[in-house]
Amino acid sequence: MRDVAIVSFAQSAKARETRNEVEILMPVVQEAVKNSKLARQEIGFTCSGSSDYLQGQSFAFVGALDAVGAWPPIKESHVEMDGAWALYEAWIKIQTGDVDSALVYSFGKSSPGDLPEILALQLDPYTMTPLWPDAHSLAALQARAFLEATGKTERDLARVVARSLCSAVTNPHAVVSGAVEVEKLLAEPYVCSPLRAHDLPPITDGASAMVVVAGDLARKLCARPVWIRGFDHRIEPLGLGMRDLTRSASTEIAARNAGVHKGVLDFAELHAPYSHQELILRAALGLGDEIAINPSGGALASHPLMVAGLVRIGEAAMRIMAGRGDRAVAHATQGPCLQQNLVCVLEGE
Amino acid sequence: MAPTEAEHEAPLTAVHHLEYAYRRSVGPVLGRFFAGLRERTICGIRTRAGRVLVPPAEYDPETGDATGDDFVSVGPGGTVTSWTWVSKPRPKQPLQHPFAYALVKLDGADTPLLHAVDALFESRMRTGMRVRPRWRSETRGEIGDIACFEPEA
Amino acid sequence: MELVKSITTPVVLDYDYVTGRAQSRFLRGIAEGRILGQRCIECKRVYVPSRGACPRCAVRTEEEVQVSDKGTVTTFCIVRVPSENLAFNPPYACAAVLLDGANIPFTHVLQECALEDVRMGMRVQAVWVAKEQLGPTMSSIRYFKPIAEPDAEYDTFKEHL
Amino acid sequence: MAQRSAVIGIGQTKYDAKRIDVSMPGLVREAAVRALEDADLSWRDIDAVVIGKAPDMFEGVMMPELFLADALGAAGKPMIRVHTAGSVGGSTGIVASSLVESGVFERVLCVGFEKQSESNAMWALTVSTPFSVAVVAGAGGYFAPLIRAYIRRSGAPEDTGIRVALKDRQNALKNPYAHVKIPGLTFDQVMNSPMLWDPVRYLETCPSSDGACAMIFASEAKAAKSPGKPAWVHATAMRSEPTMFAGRDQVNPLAARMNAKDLYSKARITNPRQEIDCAEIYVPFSWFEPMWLESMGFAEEGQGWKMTYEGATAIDGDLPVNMSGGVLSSNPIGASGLIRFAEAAMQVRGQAGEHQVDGVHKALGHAYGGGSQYFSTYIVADHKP
Repeated sequence: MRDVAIVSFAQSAKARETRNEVEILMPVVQEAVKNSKLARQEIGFTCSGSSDYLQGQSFAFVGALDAVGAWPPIKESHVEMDGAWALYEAWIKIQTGDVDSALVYSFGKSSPGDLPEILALQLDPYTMTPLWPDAHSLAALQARAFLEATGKTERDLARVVARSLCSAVTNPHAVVSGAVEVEKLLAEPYVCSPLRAHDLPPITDGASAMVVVAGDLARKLCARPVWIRGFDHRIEPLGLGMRDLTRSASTEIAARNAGVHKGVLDFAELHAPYSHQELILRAALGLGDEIAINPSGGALASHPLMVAGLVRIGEAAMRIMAGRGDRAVAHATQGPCLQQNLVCVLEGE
Repeated sequence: MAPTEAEHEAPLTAVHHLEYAYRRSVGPVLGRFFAGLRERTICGIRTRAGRVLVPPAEYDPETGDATGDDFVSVGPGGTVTSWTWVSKPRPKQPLQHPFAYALVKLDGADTPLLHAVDALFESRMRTGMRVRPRWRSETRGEIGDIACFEPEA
Repeated sequence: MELVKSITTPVVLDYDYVTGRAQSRFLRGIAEGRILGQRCIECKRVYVPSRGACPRCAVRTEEEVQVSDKGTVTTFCIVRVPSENLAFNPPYACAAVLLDGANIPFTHVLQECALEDVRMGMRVQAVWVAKEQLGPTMSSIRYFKPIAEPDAEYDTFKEHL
Repeated sequence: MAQRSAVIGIGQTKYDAKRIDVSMPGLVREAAVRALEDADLSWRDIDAVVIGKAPDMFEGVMMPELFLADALGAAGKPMIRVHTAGSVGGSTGIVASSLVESGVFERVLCVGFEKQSESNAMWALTVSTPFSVAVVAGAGGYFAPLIRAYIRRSGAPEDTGIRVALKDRQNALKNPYAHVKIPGLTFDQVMNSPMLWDPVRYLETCPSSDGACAMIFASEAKAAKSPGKPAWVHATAMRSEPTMFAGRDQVNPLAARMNAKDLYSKARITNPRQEIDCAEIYVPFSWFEPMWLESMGFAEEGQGWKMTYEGATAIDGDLPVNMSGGVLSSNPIGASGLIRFAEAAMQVRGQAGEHQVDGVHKALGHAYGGGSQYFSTYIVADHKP
């Protein structure tokens, strides 16, 4: 395997953007490219992640090429997935030896439509979508099954929220943050029991971009490149009745293959859009209480759909690059109730 | 009246309306399931490994192997395995007063089905409760033929 | 039991569509009967409509330029097949029009001209809705029509095909 | 590359305007099961799955690979969904091959599909946004002016497009999977078919199809254990450029030319016309055959139409193109590019049946998409690179 490192990362996140996708994306890509110290034309491959249904327009990703420096023409690909999987495709491309570096980006505005309702279009179109279950309700079914199976309580969920929002105070890209008391959280009404508004991901518009580079070139460009030491992702059946919602079997496989426990972890950035999912993921990844979870505040503080997974990897990488940790696990998810999961193990030079 | 500077600079917005009535062919297995619903019966399918899937699928979700045609009659009664309370239903959702979405394991099935439960009050909902289907007055051969489930008396 | 062959599942969604800042300025120009473009700071080419970016140079475009509502047909097709959503009834001519002062053609419908007379290089001008009906929408330009000017030489627009 | 990659299994569905006999899972499984059978494998032998399709709005399912994952035996496996507009089928094949070339996986299944009959492609491609006026009539309305520009530039005779259409439609009669088959079609019938987007006639236009295509890529070690003859991947290439910018050449885009150069350099091909035995090229409107022959370096700029005219691209010509009948005969958009890749590999493996060309050692698969701005191509051969 070739050693591949993250050398730069940039992002934008706001509760509601008045800019269009190209206008949001362009400065983010420019910042990531500039900080990589590579000229745009030197970057070997470009890969992006987005979803047409966020805009309600076919080929929504095509316009993004206006923003990313695609002239002269570039080697480029796109996944209709969270940007974390675009990073995976880029990492694979570097492994083939075809290229030595890649620009990865993703973008998405969650605010234009009723996102929890739009996500009902991700379900089985014959037996589920016609019932229009919103994404929050499906997560709540999982939450209740999880709480009842494990004996965890709504208080445990509130603790996750309180810690996340407190950590988010120092994150300029958080759209929700602040010191909150568990008791106050528990006094809030349910949105879809057992979940309350703060247990749900905030609507966020955003974009992110990252540059990854192979081997010695990474060392040349960056004082402390952040190496991708393990990388895997797995999917489960979509049907909520076809899998055990109280654990994340796909995360368990990905964690094993990525070698999460081949070394000591300093912290984890987990893509848990709903509070209970953090607890499911911690169990699946085998993370003990000694490991700091989501120092960025995580997805409860900022959740640009199609972007948030790549942001977890970027946040973890920037923290390691800044010397605030040596080894971390970053995770991304997509699909209802943690259907598909990606695990990336990062180490500082 | 001339727009103010702020109005001048604010981006223009409008509603983008997307509408299409998709016509979906359902294949032989769901075709049988929906035909059953039209007659107010519910069927699952038995996989080679012996699990009864509801709704039935053309394949075993764990392995990808084809399931064949071992259809099994299930329900109509079932047990709630998880639920959530929707206090403010959206216009497209099955009921327009507060209701539960629930996973319902029908008698004879190994996998629960997602549907709505009309319990009127959240306090009536609990995991393990028994429910039965309430059929739509005119069935059409689709999932909505089950208007919702309701608590067994 | 007769199997069900198909089901109908309607998908109806509404989005708050937000134009980009550049597109908003362009549309507000249209509402005043003006066609605005933007000049790229690097390659100096003028984009119409304004799009906020020069994809060639990957830079933001800010300098606003008003261009003429007269231009040259660089290429075209005659649409003879009906389609949902279309604003015009076939047959009609759909043309790429390079407005005077712009460096990229702009697609619109050509009318007041027999379909067999439409040709590459012909000179055309926008026909606007009545002044009181002008608004920030592309429908403020009803269509383009031919004008009494000699056709442009092929060499003058061959790079815009 | 960390390891070589070879095509060891291919499966296609019957293509048709409306495959109302199958569900979406049934459609993708029809192709995938045939690919598994071709390679004598079961679902368990597959390490990872790649799904490609064009816009989600065609089927009205957001990221439909999520609900199709288990239908393709992907439970517990990695799954990737590719979308690069019309070139997506080609890109899907390239991603699948790269998963093998990376050394990470041994056997990768990829499936491209589209079930366009669930909606209406013209609708999905012409959804208008606020403040705009829809004047461009679908893909035909977009590409017809470019074709007119090509004709003006090259001075090609007006019946070039008719000749391409006649050839591809006659080839389709030899392909059991093809959607549009018109026995006894004549030159005059094509010429007299209605103009849809002048200069593009009805019979010079691709249909809207339902269908799926599947391919299995394997490492050298696994290919050695495969019962069939592998088609070895000699090179893959992808290039993209923005849709609209001042001075863009949309007729012979730089991305297309750079893609060809990259592909041939990786495959060590110096004279493509001589070294490549046949090609499956993405031709949704007949005139794109001469246009892409030029950008792919088979002919000088402005001379591509001569190859068509002289019969070089006929099934018995010196560079047969679209022996399967091509996109003009079957067009499930998300699969169309992968079908080109699959048909090229079938020629190399000698499994193309009635439309097999004799003595194929090296073949090209080509796909393009968007506003002639996305290109994905590959070269396969009957010998290792």
